[in-house]
Order: sequence, then C-alpha cells, then structure tokens
Amino acid sequence: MGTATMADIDLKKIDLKKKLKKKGHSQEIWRRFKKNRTAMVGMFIFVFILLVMIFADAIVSYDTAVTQKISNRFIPPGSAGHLFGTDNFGRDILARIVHGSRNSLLMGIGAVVIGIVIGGLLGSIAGFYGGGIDSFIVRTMDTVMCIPLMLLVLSIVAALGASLVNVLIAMMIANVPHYIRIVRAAVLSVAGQDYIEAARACGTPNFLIILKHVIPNAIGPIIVQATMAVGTMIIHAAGISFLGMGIQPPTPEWGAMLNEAKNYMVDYPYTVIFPGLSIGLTALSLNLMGDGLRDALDPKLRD
Amino acid sequence: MARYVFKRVLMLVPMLLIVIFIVSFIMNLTPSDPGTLILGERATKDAIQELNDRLGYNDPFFIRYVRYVSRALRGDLGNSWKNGAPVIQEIVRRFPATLTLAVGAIVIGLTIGMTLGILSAVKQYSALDVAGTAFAMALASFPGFWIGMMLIILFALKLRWLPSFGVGSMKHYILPWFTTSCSFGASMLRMTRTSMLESIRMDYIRTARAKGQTEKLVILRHALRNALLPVVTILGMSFGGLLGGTVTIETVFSIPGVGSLVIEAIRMKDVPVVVGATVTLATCFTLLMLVVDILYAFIDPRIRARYIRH
Amino acid sequence: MSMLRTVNLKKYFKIGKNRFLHAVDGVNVEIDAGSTLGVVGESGCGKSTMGRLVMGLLPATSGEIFYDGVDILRCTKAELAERRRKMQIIFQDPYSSLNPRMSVFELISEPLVMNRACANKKEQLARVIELMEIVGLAGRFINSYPHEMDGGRRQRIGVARAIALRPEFIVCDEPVSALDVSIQAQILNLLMDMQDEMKLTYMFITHDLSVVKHISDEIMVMYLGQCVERARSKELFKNPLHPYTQALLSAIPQPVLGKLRHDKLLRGEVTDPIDPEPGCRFAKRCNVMKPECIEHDIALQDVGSGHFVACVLCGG
Amino acid sequence: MLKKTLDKNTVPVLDVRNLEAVYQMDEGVVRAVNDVSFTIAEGETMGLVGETGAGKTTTAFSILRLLPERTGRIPRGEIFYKGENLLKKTPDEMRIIRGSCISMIFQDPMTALNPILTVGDQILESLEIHNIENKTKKELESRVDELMTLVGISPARKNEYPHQFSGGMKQRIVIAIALACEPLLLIADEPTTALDVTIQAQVLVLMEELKGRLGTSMIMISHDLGVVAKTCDSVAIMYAGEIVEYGTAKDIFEGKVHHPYTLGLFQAIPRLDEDTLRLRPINGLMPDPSDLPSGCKFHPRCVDCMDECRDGKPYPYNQNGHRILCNLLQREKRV
Repeated sequence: MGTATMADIDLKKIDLKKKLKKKGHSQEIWRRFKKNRTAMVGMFIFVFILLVMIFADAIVSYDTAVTQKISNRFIPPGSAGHLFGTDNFGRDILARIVHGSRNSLLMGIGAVVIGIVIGGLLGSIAGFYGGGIDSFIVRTMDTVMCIPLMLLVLSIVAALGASLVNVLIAMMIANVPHYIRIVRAAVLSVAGQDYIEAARACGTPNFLIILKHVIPNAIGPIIVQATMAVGTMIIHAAGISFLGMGIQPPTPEWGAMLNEAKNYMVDYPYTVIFPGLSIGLTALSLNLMGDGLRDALDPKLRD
Repeated sequence: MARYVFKRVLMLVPMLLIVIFIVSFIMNLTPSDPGTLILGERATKDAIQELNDRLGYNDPFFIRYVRYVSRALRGDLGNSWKNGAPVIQEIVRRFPATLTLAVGAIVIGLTIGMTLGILSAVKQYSALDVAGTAFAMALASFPGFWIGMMLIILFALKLRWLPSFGVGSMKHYILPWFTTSCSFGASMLRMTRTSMLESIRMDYIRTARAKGQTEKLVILRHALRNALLPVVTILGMSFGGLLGGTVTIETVFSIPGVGSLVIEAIRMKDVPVVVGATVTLATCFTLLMLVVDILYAFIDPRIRARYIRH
Repeated sequence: MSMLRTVNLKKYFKIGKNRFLHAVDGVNVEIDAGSTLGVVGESGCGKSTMGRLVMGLLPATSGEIFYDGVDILRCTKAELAERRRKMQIIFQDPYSSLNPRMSVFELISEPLVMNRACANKKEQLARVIELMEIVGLAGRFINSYPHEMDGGRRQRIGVARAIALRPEFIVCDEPVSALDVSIQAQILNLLMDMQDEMKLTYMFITHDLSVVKHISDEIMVMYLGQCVERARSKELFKNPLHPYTQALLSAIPQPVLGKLRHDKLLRGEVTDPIDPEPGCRFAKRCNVMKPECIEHDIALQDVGSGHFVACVLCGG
Repeated sequence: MLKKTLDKNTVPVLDVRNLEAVYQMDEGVVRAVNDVSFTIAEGETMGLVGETGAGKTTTAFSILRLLPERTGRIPRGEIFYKGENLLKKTPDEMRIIRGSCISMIFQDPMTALNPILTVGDQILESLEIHNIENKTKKELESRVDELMTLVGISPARKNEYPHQFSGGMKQRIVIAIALACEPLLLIADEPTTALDVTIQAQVLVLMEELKGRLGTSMIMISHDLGVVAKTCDSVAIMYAGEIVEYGTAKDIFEGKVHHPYTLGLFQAIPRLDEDTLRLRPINGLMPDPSDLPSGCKFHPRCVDCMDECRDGKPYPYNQNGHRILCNLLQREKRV
C-alpha cells in the first residue's frame, strides 16, 4: 500500500497532468468532427455568417439597408456598388441581407436557447423522476403538439402583436413541447444506465446525480437537436415574416424581404433568389454541423 | 384491439377540451370582438356593445369556453364573425384543396424518399448514398415557400409548362405537390435510411443471410419491415402536419386551403373560424396518429400483443 | 455475531393491475463478519434484487434487514447514512457502471467527495493513488477514461470505488460475469486478497457455481425469489439435497472429457414468479415431485450442521 | 447437388488452409485471423476455443463468406468444403451453399430471430430457399412441423412470434432453422453462452442428439472449456488470430504437452471437481489486434518466454496431428 510520502511525490507529477486532463472527451469529439469534411464546411459557412452578423455595421451601414431611393429601383445584380442588385424601393439587397442576418439569426438562436432551457427543465424532471409528473407533462405536451405548429405560432403572434420579440416568444412557446420530448428522451436513455445506480450507491444525492452524471451524458444529443432546431426556427421565422405577420418593413429580415419581393419575382427573380439563398445556406450549415456532431458524438452510428 | 381503439378515441375528448382551451385562450388575448367585426368600424359603440352582449361575448372567458364546448360536442363550431357563415361549412369548403395538396405531396415524397432511403442504406457510403443524403439535407434546409417560388419562376414563368397559381385543374397542383413534398420527402429519406441502417445491423439479418436468402429478400422481407415503425411515425406526423402547416405554400400558389382559411381568419381576428379550424385540424392529427398506432400493431406483433393485453 | 441478517425480506414489483412479480419472497440470510455468502441462481431468481435490497438501492416491500444488529429499514436517516458508508456494491457490467465522461481520478474520488472522507484535495489524491495501488491499477491511468481501458481494468476501478470508504461489507453483483476467464481469475484473486487484508464481508451474487464454490464460505441457492437450499460451501457441493441444486450441479459441464448426463436434465424453463401459487416453486420442473409439494409452501428446514433445505423429501 | 456427388469417406467435410482474414478499419488493418488451418471429417465436432477477440467468430464468418462487405477481406488461404474451394465460388453459388450445406447458429437467440415473422415462417423460409425438389407448400409445411417436433417444440406453436418464446425455446428454433436442410456442416457460435446452465444443458444434449441422428459435422465455438469437453472430438485453441494448439479432445484435455496459453486457460478457471485455494490467472491482457506483438503473439504474457520467442514465428510442434505453436516444446524435444 502506498505511503503518504510516495503519494506526495506523485502529487506534483499528476497535478501537472491534470491541467491537460479535462479535455479528454471533448477533444476526442472535436478530433472526429474535424475529420468530417461536410461538417467542417457547414461550420465554416456558419462562422462566416456569424461574422457577417457581428460586423454588419462595419461591412455596410444600416442606412443603406433601409433608406429608400426610388431612382435606384431594380438595379440588376452584378452592377457596380450593388452586387446583389436593388429592390423595389432601390435599397441594396446585399446590405439588407447583411443586416437582416441579425434579426433572422437572433430569432432562430433565441427561440431555441430559451426553449431548450425551459424544455430541458421540464423534460429532465419528467425523464428523471418518471411516474405521475412524467405522465402529466408528456400527456399535456402531446396534446399541444396536435395543434399545427405554424397555426399555433401565428395565433400567438396575432394575440401579442407582430414584432421580433413576440415572434420569438411565440416560436419558443410553440416549440417547448418538442424540446421537452428531446430532452426527456435523452435523459431517459441515461437514467437507465448502471452508473446512475452506482453513483447512488456511493451516496451521491439526486441533484448531484443530475448535474454530474445525467446532464454531461445527455447533453450530446440535445446539442445536436438544438443545432438543427436553430435552422428550422430560422425557416419558420422567415415563413412568419413572409406571411406579413412577423417583422414589419422596413426592418430588414430575410423572410420579410421575400414577402416584399414576391410581387416582383416575375420580372426581377433575383429579388427573391438572394434572401432565400441566405436562409437556406444558414439552415444548411446548421444541419451539416448538427449531422457531423451527431456522428462525432456517437461513432457507433457510422459503419 | 377494438377495446384499445375505443379507449384511444375516448381519450380524444379530454385532449380536444385542452386544445379548445389553449386556442380560445390565445385568441381571447387578441384585441378583437364580434360586434366590431360584424357591424364594421363605423358602427356606434352602443350598437357594438349591444351585439357583443347578445352574442354572449361579454361573459367571462370560462363561461364562453363551457358554452363553446357544449355546442362543439353537438357538432356546432359556431358562426364566422366576418360573414356569419357556419364555421363547419367554411372548413368543408376549404378542405378538398388541402387534402389534395397533402395527399399528392405524401405520395410523391413517400415514393421518392423511401426508395432513395432504402437504396442509400443498402449501399452505404456509395456515391448514391452521399449524393442522396446531401440532396435531402439541402432540400430540408430551404424554406418550402421559397422552393415554390423558384419552381414557379422556372416552370411557370420561364418554361411556361405549368400554371403558376390557382386550383383550376390537377395540373395546377403539380408544382405545389412537388414543393410540399420536398421537406417531407427529405425527412422520409433520412428516416428510412437511418432506420434501415439500424435494422440491417441486427442479428436476424445475419441469420437470414446464413440461411442463404437472396440479398433482395433479406432487405425487403427482413430489414425493411423491421425498419418501418419510425417511418410510419414520420409519415403520420407529416401528413397531419401538412393538413395545417402548408400555409406559406398555399399562399405562394394561391390555394384556398384550410391553412389559408386560418391565416385569413387570424388576420381578420375572426375567432370562431380560428378556433374551429384549429380544433378540426388537431382532431385530424390525433386520428392520424391513432391510425399510425394501429399500423404499428400490423407491423409488429409485439406491439399487437401489448394492445390486446391492455 | 452475524454482520448482516435479513428477516422475511420481500420485494414485489407491481407489473399491472393487481399483478405482482415476487422478485424476492421471504428470504432470510445471515452473513458472519469476515465471511462470504454466495448467492447463486439462474436469471430471474431474484439474486440481483436481493443485493439491491440489502444495499438500499431498492425499497423493500416488507421484512427487516439488520446490519450490526440495527434494522436499517427503520432507523433514522443519519444512522442510515452512517451504515451506508460501511456497505458498498460492485456492479456486474464494468462497461455501463462507470460514467464514460469521468476520468479514473474522478470516478474513484466520487465516493470520497460525496462522503467528505478527505480533508483536502491533497489527501484525496493520495487516497485515490493508494486505492489504485490496492486494486492493481497503474498510476499512469489516473487521467484515463473508461473507454480507453479494457474490461478487467474497468472492473478494478469499480472495486476501488467500492473500497474507497473502507467499508466492512460489500455486495458483489456478478463482478466477473462480463470478463474473460483469464481476467476473471485476476479479479477473483484480488477480491479474495482484499478480504484477507481488510477483513471484508462479501455477499457474492453469481450464476456461476464454480466461481461461487471457489470464493464462498456459505452458499444460498435461490429459485424464483426464494431460497431453496443453504449450507456451508463444502457441504453443499458434497451433499446437495434439493433437487434443483442437484440439477444445477449436474448441468455444469466440467472441463473433463465425457458426455453430459441426460438423467438429471431439467424439464422446461424458469418462468416469472408473477403471483405464484402456493407450494414449491420448483415443483413444475422437478423430477421427483410429490402431490404435497403443491399443497402448501415449503419452509426451509435445518437438516443438521447448518444445512437448510426447502424440500418435502428432506424434511426433519 | 454438391454434397451428394462427392465421395464422403476420403475428402474431409471442411479443410481450412492458411486462412487469413482482415478488417480494414479507419484506424488501420485489424488482423483478426492469421494463418489458421484445420480439417473436419464427416460427423466430427471441432471445438474452437478462445477469449474475446481471439478470431473465433471471424473464422466462422470467413467460412460462410459473411464478413462485412465493406471492411472484411480474406487476403490469403483456402477453404475447401468437400474438396471445393469456397473462396472461388461466385456469390450466388455461395448463397446456395449457405443454409443447405453449411449453416450457422448464433450466440444470442434473443436477437437472432426476426421479431415480426412467425417462427414457422422463419423455418419455412429456409426450406423454401433451398427447395430444389420443388416440393409443394404443404409438404414444406409438414416438414416445418417435423422440424419443430425434432427440437422439442409443439408444431401447434408455429404461428407464434419469437417474443412469445423463452430464451431456450428460441435457441431451439434457431437450431431448427439451421438444420432444416440437413446441412453437412453446422457452425455453432457460442450457442449456449446467453442461456442459463440448466437450459444450456438441455440445448447441448439436443444438439448432440440431432448431430448424431443427421451425421452432421460441427464447429463448436466457445469460450467455455467445459462445454467443449462435453461435446467435441477435436479442439483448436485460438489466441490473437492464431490456432496455438490443435489436437483431439484427448490431446487437449488429457495430454501431457500443451501450449502455455492452454495451460493458463485451464489454471485460470475455478473447478467444481477439485479444490483450488488460489487461481492462477494469465498475466497481462489480450493484445490489440491492430498492433500485434512480433514473434510469438503470446510472448508478452508467457511465463516461459525465451529470447527466440520475441521475434520470428514460433516453430510448430507436431506429434500425430497434435500441433502446438510454441518454441518451448521444440526445445524440449531437441534437448
């Protein structure tokens, strides 16, 4: 058996190593993720879009995106100063897309993050404790999920009034059942594992079991689903704006741009092509990343 | 089995009560009242007030809820505030277009999505698999209504092969069908592929191969049937979703479906139509999910046994 | 004096409307300090449930569990926590019983931290290293993760976790079933050495009679939630009295040339003990069943020198 | 048909020569089976013994040519079934051989049966695939009844689904499927590992009985020396993809000379028939199959390791067909 002195000597060596330690698992995931070419492409696109969003003001001023200048109507794409052309009010489409990224991404990410927090709380309670609470939450959520999602969102927006924040709240509320379902499934798959019982056997209290054992092991699939959900939310938000019930003009937003442009798409198709591409590319990059992340988290699925 | 179905149908009742409650509650928050809608903005406050009183709109929310439920149970979903027509009649008038759109899209998406999904799984990592999954992911990433616009630009405006909007003939439906089937077909492909990959790895596939079964039958008889459960689930949910969730696509193609009815009603703050149509759609969705559960029983004897035991 | 004693311990699982699975149905065990009780039986006989009941991981339906003379099902929470530290468990599957996101250091530390067994981080680290040495894990693994290790090493982590709090009593729930024979022997030797050095008491649950014979002082044979025979290890193997024990023993193929004996072959298979009828639960498969076997429950009887059997054929 | 045209006395049922099998993984080449040779005569049962990762199952899959298509490969070796090289067969010829001439029983009966087909249909499927005599459906159905009776299950249960059967019963059905076309060779991959001992005994006795009645040869893959002792005529001990010792059951269980690994295996198991105070485990661990040690694959764990064992293939010892892959015996002989 080890003596105290021996342990003391080892102590220094191991303390050094401990600094490297924590990385173990995430490093491994990152290594596998990096090998996945499509996932990396997705990540680069998304990082690019994020950078555009963050530095939007540095790229092109907000005024360019909203100031109407009728004399500049429908300048075709590729023209000097208007790479993507101009719209029916003579506003630069590229500028509107750059600034529109803020609203679109904000709604997508915001709705998912808040939704996941609420859904995560309820979902993990349902999954971990089971029994009556579980069946109550599941039943209620199943009922809500019967209501067509888009109609639920739209009626909430109608009740609250059309604005960015309200669309965000509406999407969040309407999607909470979905997140509860995801989190509950992830928690359930962990809660049945032997190491939960092993932790209980060595005296770990419930909240620490959730914190140290359940969450770290369940978080992977939740992050994957969340990543992909951001894409879906961006599409939904665009749909709401497209119907004219979300963000109101002249605020630049991709869906709203499509709504305005749809009347001119016959003669000026580029006015609908570019905003749509932006939505699609953003969602695609998120989906690619989510897919790669899933493979990286669970290499069993491959081969 | 019959008892199981009966029990499930019975469970529909409390579920619909909750749905009605949720939708009515949300709509109750909208700044709208029947008096203004029926009499118009120019009517006197008193006249509006009087009409609202007569329609019972000024009663507390809970009383109106109970009254609505008791009528709904007798099959009366009320009348539209806008034009006074019975809500049921409005829904019945709009339903065929929605159903045509949904069924066509399902058929297209199911055929293409499932076939490609099976092939991708069988030939995992092949060019077909890579291309198929990439295509599916791209389709799922672009908003359906935008894909619809692109199809209109290409096939209706440039090539002039197909009409761009309206519901005059079946030809009018071709673009909407393909548009709607995009995201459904994509999820079908992905789900079929994942599910097939899982079942192909099962031990009983090895048993079938060791028997000397041909590869074709190993896939069709053993792998596919076992992979169907999640596929059927997605099918049911998507079908239910398509009944009410194609609002944007209906808008693009000017199809007078139930989705459009609801969105128009939401815009007009025509509460009875919103509640009535949403409840109808939710009922359809639940019934579809019941059909899915019954299909489960046909596919998997283990589930059948569970139903019979209950 | 016995370290652990259960009296008429029962665990029924509700599996439907008024349907109960009698997983453990009135079991009395007694384990002397420093000795090993082997619990053997086939799948579904309730042996794992037994271990979990004793550990308090499952609430018992009825009965008493005395640990050091104190009924742990009815003592105060503080008392219970105190006892719990002295009782630990080693799990069957070293693959699923270790959290894959935790390093060896964190895994072995968990019981120490949760029970505030170490005054500071330094002491904790020293203790982890000491434990690793005891169970034969090289120090270089301290920052490894379970997935980087093989089954034998993982099970050593499980053992280290179990002895971290210097327990007196350990439930070993099939600790070697998931391991290859050469590794199995390593772990069995480790468990036996630890018992000698730390004066541990084991409840050793397994389906493998050869293993249980090797490690146990006393053996209890379970069938469908009940104890059918209990005796000193040597006595049981020399003189098995219950027909089930006899069948079990003759069914095990030994690595010596020859054919399996057909005559002791059991008919049928184990069923679930769902609301069982009175009488001997083994009766339906028994080759020597008598009418009285299914008339009433058969109690465990002492047939001399600490050998207990529940069979009408060997009544006192 | 293949099995009827050949002279059955001179040609062994199975003759595997210098078989190698590899898996092409992302991390590198996994050499699962290295230079494995053995023969099985008609009616003979050979035990293939080894621990996890020894290459037992890969050997079995190689014989049936069921290695995973994308990763598995047989770079070298010959597998003669009744004198015909299976590795030279077209996929379609091979398919006909599977199930009719060579069939396999899998380890886990819980998952080996398709959960959504009735057990009767699954037995029938085997018969239909190899129905060369164009029997009517009715004849085949009666054969299903016959097979079910043979394995001790009432034919009345043929319309039930796998989940309605217990583990032992399922394994009986798996056996019925495997024996449906009366194959000449049956490969049983740990057929009783997932079963309780009393059920294991039932299944082993049943297999023994059927094998005797049908004259089938068998490869019994197992990690349990006890099972092998009770069922096999010859035994091959595998370690890290190689057969380290091969001989008759008498050679292995009662012979005087052994490979150190064989000795280690025997000493590591607790015995019911004798009292051992302390087990003697084999030191160290199974090597990583993608990074095998040089020389004798067992040398890092061997108590009698010599310098010459570290590099170069060990010199095989062979006495009347009892083959041992170890330098130690060679030296003893020389000395």
